[in-house]
Amino acid sequence: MTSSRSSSAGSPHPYIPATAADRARMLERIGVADVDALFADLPATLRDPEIDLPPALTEPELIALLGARAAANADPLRPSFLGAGAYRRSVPAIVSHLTSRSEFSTAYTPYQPEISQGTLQSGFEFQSVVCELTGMDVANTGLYDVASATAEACLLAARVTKRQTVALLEPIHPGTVEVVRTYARGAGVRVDQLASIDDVSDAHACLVVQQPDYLGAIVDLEPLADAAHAHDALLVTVADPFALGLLRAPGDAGADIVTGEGRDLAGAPAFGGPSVGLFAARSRFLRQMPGRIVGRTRELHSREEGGQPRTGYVLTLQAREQFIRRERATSNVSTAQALIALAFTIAMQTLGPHGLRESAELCYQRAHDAARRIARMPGFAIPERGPWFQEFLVRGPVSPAQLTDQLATRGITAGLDVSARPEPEAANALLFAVTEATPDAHVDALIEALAEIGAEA
Amino acid sequence: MTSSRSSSAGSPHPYIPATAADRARMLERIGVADVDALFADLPATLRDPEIDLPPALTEPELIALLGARAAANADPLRPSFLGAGAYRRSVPAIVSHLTSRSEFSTAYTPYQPEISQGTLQSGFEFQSVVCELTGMDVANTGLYDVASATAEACLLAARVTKRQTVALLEPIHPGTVEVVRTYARGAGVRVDQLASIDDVSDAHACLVVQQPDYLGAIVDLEPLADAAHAHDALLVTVADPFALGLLRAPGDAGADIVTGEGRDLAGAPAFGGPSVGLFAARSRFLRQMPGRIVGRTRELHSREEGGQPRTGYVLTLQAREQFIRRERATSNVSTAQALIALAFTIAMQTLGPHGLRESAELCYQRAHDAARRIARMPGFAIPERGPWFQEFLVRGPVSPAQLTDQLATRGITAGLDVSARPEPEAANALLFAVTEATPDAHVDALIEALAEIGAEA
Amino acid sequence: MTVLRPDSEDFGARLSFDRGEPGRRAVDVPVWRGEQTLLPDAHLRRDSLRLPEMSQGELVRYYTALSARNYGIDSGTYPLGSCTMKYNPKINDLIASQPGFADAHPNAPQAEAQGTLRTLLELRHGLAELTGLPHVSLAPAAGAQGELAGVLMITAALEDRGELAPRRRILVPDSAHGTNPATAAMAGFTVTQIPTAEDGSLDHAMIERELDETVAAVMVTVPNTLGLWERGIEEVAVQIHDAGAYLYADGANLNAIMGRVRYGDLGFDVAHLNLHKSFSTPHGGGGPGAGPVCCSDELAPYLPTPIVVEGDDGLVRFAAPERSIGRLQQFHGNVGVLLRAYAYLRALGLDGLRAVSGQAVLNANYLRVLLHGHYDLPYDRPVLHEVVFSGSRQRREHGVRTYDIAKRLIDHGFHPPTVYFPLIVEEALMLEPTETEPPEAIEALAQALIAIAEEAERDPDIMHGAPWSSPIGRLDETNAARRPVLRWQEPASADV
Amino acid sequence: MTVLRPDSEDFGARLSFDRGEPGRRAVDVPVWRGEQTLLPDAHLRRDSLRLPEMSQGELVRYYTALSARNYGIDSGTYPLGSCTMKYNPKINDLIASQPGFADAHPNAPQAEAQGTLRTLLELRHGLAELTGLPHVSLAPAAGAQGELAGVLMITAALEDRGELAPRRRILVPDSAHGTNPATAAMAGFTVTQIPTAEDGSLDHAMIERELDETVAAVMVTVPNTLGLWERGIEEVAVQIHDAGAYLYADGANLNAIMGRVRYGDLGFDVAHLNLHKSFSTPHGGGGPGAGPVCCSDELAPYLPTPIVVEGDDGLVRFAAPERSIGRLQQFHGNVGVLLRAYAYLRALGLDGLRAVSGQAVLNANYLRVLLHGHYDLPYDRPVLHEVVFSGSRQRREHGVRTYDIAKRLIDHGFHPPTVYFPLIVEEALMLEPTETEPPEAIEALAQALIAIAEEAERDPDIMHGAPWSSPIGRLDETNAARRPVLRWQEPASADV
Ligand SMILES: Cc1ncc(COP(=O)(O)O)c(C=O)c1O
Ligand SMILES: Cc1ncc(COP(=O)(O)O)c(C=O)c1O
Repeated sequence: MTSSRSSSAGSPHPYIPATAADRARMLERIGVADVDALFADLPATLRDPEIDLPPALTEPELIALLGARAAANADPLRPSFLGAGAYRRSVPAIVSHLTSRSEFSTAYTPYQPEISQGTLQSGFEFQSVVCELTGMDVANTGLYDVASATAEACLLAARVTKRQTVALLEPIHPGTVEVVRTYARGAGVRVDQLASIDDVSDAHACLVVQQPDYLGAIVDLEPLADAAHAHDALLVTVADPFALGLLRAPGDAGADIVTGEGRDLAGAPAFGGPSVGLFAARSRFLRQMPGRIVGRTRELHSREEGGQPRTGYVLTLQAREQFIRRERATSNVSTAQALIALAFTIAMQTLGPHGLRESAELCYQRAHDAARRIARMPGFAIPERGPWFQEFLVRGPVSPAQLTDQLATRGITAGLDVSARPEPEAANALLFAVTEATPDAHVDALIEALAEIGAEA
Repeated sequence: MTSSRSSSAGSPHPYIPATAADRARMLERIGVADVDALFADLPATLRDPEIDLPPALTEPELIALLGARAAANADPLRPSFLGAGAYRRSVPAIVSHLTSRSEFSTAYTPYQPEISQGTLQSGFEFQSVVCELTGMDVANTGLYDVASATAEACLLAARVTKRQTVALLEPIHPGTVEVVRTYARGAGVRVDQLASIDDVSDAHACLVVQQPDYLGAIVDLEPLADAAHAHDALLVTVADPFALGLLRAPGDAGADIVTGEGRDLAGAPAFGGPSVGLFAARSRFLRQMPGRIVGRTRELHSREEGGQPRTGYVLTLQAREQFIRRERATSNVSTAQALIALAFTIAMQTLGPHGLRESAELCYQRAHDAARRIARMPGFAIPERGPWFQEFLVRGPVSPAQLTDQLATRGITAGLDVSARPEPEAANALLFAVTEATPDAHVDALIEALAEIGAEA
Repeated sequence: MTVLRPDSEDFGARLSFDRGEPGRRAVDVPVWRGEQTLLPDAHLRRDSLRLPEMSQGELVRYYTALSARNYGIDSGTYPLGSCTMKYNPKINDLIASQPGFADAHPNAPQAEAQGTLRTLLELRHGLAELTGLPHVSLAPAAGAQGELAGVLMITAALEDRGELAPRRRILVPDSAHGTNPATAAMAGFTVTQIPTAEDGSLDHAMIERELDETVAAVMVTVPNTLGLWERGIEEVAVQIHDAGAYLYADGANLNAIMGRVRYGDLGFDVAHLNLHKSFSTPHGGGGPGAGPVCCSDELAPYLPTPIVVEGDDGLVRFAAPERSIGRLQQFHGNVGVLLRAYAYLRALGLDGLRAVSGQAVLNANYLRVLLHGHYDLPYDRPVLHEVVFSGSRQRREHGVRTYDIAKRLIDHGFHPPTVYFPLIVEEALMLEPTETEPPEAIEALAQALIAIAEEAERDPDIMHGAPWSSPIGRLDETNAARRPVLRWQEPASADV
Repeated sequence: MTVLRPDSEDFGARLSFDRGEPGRRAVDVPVWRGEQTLLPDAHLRRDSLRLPEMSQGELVRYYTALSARNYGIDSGTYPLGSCTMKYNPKINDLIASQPGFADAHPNAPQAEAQGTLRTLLELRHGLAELTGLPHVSLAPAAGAQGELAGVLMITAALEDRGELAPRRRILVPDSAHGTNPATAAMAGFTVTQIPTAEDGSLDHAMIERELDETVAAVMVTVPNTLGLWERGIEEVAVQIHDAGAYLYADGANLNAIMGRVRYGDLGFDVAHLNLHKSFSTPHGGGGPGAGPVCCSDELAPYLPTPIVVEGDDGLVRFAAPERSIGRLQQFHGNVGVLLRAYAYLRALGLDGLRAVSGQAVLNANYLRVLLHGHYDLPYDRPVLHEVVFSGSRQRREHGVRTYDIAKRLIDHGFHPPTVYFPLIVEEALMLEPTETEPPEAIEALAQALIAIAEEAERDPDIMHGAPWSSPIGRLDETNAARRPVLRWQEPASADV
């Protein structure tokens, strides 16, 4: 029974300050009769077309509409065992408090370092954290997501090795594969999906391997690095940065480039995005890297007489970038995911070295305990694929589709159906994720539901 | 299956930085063996008693526990028609964004004005807004809540009139009555609850009247002011500041002191608190007012040579206050509700003069529309009490208790049961509130439910 | 960030009211399209309301800029003695702002508020355990209201004993916070001031002398406002009880003794706590706080309404004590603050709370030894949560007042300590670092204060003009009080 | 607030890594008490991780202080040309952070994500209406990724037409943003630069000359980066299509023309938008953004995956276009940003969006006339969303570069404009006020720039050393690139 107010003599909208009186004054100064006159260059016949948009909403109406929309999604408290690239994490409360400070959130890319030290210094912190986690020498301030970061890594590998084929070792996230294919297509690069490491060849610019792999297993990177290097190919590792709190650093195991996804620890899965793609490499690839890089420097002159110039941070090595190098740039990326990178940095630093390890350890233990409990249940099996971190395959007494449905009826979201995959262990299986943030009560509910389903089957 | 970590060699807790090594260094400098030694003055026999507290929780555990507690309250999206002192309001989104800035939220009372201009200047804004709304000359920066503010108003009236009885005109919020009684008891002040204005007498220091009254009716203040003044008593008006967007300013109608509650527009009902009590008065009572007052002033000297001293704000007229005047202070209040006052100020200023009026108008129209729809239903009646703002009495075909229960079964929270009150219109009635923030869908659901109940009765 | 214009814009001269333009709006309001109801003109506002008219972006900028002119705990060390300015965990704010808690209506049927009520019940139990006083009302909105509750409970008990008429006096130490005597007076008592002895504890002889049948109660702050343990208080308690009076604990300084000693065990009858201090809920620039009052069995029937109790049915509800002094607020107290305090209690546990008091005391003593010799220390003994120095040497020798020292500390990057309190210490500088300051910060603070002591010798002028680096210079407080300008006025008349 | 110490602490020299102490923690982690599973040592991290060890309060202070060293839109006017820095409504952030949206899992069954999916569908419809291009993929994470999508779609279409082999060139104006040529190159094309004519529009003769069967596409920014309407673009479109090539619109400057003219109607085949610009989602210091790509029927089969479609069953789902160029991200794009953009679209409606473009253009022209005569204006005609001045007079006559002017503007309280872009304007100063700046702010900005032009005459030195009032002085960018220090190192080796 309400509708938005129609515009009055004042401002046309709360987001637009100028009132009719303001506009009149400005138009007079400019010397035109009305605002429309300023659009005189536009082709007259095409101007002001009919456009069908729903009517404007006031703030309370907007809250009501989008509150109802949010409520039309699954209840966020519902037990869910989905993973496969996005994981429920315990994100420290201070993260959103700090990133929501408008000095961070409403700033542009830091083109003016003197008033952008917040973004720049925290970008440097991000690079440092990523280097530490991955065991790499250098990192950029982040790319769109793990998949596009991996695609950029493949293009980098192709540039430096001057080879036009890249190899992806299965099982790897299918989204990553698709994105690499998209980027590769433009660059004229071929993509091989390898089922076995034996298929790496001298044609390959790089071997891309996911850690843990798409079906959850922890990969022994060192032999893979050796295999790639034996063919003068680079090893690109797509690593879960959270798991790296526990797992061997890819750099330590011989990786040349490491990418990863920082979204989940930065905040929420957000239906997949915004994300932040980590990108770190050996220093010899520095000048081929995509994305923004922050460097440490000093003031040109101290403001105090006789004082020491102070330390500051700037975007650096910009000669790689599109706005200077244009068609010879290392990538076209401009706006990336700075705020998510900031959140990731603060989350990692809040956990700290011990907390991160303990948290990854808790994730590992909780997931293994859940798997063990399922494996003990009649009718259920956990196909073996070696050591794993937080995800495991589950085969039940009914088909994966049925198991999914029957869990859904009980208010539980099952793991992802991966039964169509080629790996024999995936046959007939769902991929369940349990993390440090999965409540015990959810695991208990799952076990109970599976018991019922098992009994009925 | 988890428990909090036990403290290690590092910090005892994330909130306490000093590590064991830090402590050792500090103890050495102080020259004592251990921390316990610093407590040597405490009576030995009473030290370190057994204390039974639940074990510490880590942040994720705390979130889980208190998330479950929040979920054990009523669903906040459930239709509810409760009012009677607390109302659902459309609070602009920028309010919480701004008040959560830690410079505001983590500051103390602004004893050092040079680094507290944020709190002080916004306190001055608050005083200005309260004066505008109430039509008063001066206001303080807020008291605990409307009831204690009204109690302070009564004490002030008693002091300045040197009379030891105050009169409260019914219907007035019973919570307000009780608080006035609590404060009056200490001050040796008698409290008369008047059913009629005719009972005001020369014994009364003040007449307290609520606008709109407890059962929702708009009060014509002018005759009440005249009646009070005829007996040399003050008129204290307890006004809903939101309704004052539409209603005549109490000051304009002759009130001497105005109190009010700012909580609902500042944020959320929060189960009744934190609140903020508004307190405004004629300027002749200034030096008798309780609470903090901010004044405008200038720098003692300009920092720039030849420059003008700049404008700043300070706590002023402190000679009224407990920390200077001690037992002769106008009140004992120290910490009040500054952050809620800030939120109230921003909310009022976001609405602005037109928005506030429109919002109050919407509240009025929406409530009256709902009442009309109910009145039209067979079996239901809206007892008449003259013009009203957002609350109305409903009598149904079943008892108030039954009506409440039957609505509850249908997922609707009824208005407050006021059937035990002495006013004849309240007999057998519930007090329903509908505001600008009550969704149309909730009103529709109510009408449908009442129709069902009516049909069954 | 706010970059100040080189011409040093007079930011404070332009309030929100002076900004924007008529016709601007920061939000739109839906328009009612249903049937219209007329409101009689007589009831309508007659003046046109003067409120700012700004676009949303302008308003956000204005308050963002205002915030940048404020110093909070997150801005740096805030050693404001008596105020226990500790880090405010952000998780507590998140918890209290969950819609299930925040949107709960105070008149909701209690069965629909069990999440909040159970939490309050457990907070009540926790505070009872910590104070050794088994009965608690969470109603008081702040310390001062807790005091009022406590004193009124004593009033009511005396009344029931038929002894209110003669017992018209309350004894209050001269070191007490101003709220103590103000509260006693508000409750209708006269105040007798008890001097502080040489060692910083109460003058016991004086108490003994004053204790007679005209005394209703003795209000004592433990630990006291000098940061010292009130020696022998447990013996004084016995005397007080023997004299038929009650012993009240101002528990605002609980931070020093949490988990180590309890008011109940010491013989106190009633105590209030300051949750916005000891329990880390943010102070908000002057509230909201919460000042629960805890008491003995004897005083329990008088507690303010409501108290939280668990029924046999397992439901938690509000109740009114039998002979309650009544309500202190229209509803149930500052529940949002209480939820934060509960989260704090649960985050710490007993070991954590003992670590809090241990570290708070260690930090205060560290500051004491670091500053020893640089400023006078009138009560030179180990302290608890805070330490009170005196700037009298600086005043005497260099004409530099404590006021100047405080202002100069701003230039060194710190919030100043509490000054001129307690009143019994000349040129008092009252420093409370709390447990959340790292040792480095305490050392930096001490260094700054030492540097200032040197500046006072060398360059008193820099002290008198301080602060130099704050958003605004030293303000004229005298003129503010003499010619009060207390609200915005149309520009013509706004000049001060 | 951050108060700087008088000794001007070198804040940047101490990263979080250099703060705190070993053993401090900002959160605790629950300990697993169930059955333990061993993880083989071979897989375990061998080095000990070097991350900061700080208490929670220290970490909060550090990042709060860092934020105070940043300038955002809420800090003041931010006339960064080409970037459309408008006020970011806070309601949009609140909406996107509701748990129902924020906690949605990207692999959730689509029936359980209808709230998000329907919102995306309606955003898709809105963008199609606004661009006149009926097909939309919301997948691109930013403008540059939108461009890549668009160019790859052209690639795919040409391939299907069997014309990819010959068509290896893309024509790009010399005024284009760097992402345009970079994108063309990433997609495997060579770039032919088209000069700008006297009037600031494309050199049409040159396009005509270049248009042959080796041309795949022409990428044009509309309005262009000079803030000017691309005159006759609708006729050029016909020529381009006649030549068998596609016309791509860089829609980053949509803000100037929202609701007034549409890319589809002008003859564009494909366009990307920058929602973090025109649709007010905050820029976050460099993202996240969103760069949806919109196209004609002809190119629709090639849109990147996923697109959002409504099924006959009324359910909204993700789909892959028939001959999609594939995915751009692992999941579905920057959904959180898209939700904010949708809230903006709905808050404005068509009238509101037309008011946006009207006011944005009015503001830019106002700035143009206010500054006219004070700085050179190479293309002196009415502008749309932004105006590009040149500091060449100042450079020539006073040796003051645009770089200096920008830095000096910081001292006057403003974020500097974009400088040295577009490349075709010498000493370019590109100013875009956007519609959310009040006229007073535009006037103040003009006054500051006029004052600076005078300073350039009078006192060039003050310009060369600027900024003087920022948290840090002018930085050595050359040395940063020459001897890159790109990560924290143990203190011994951290010196630069
Ligand atoms: C010792 C002492 N008692 C009482 C109070 C009063 O507490 P509140 O400010 O919460 O009313 C304070 C603080 O102001 C205090 O420090
Ligand atoms: C005209 C123009 N095109 C393209 C882009 C690239 O957009 P994004 O930064 O979102 O990748 C920008 C902004 O940087 C721009 O201004």
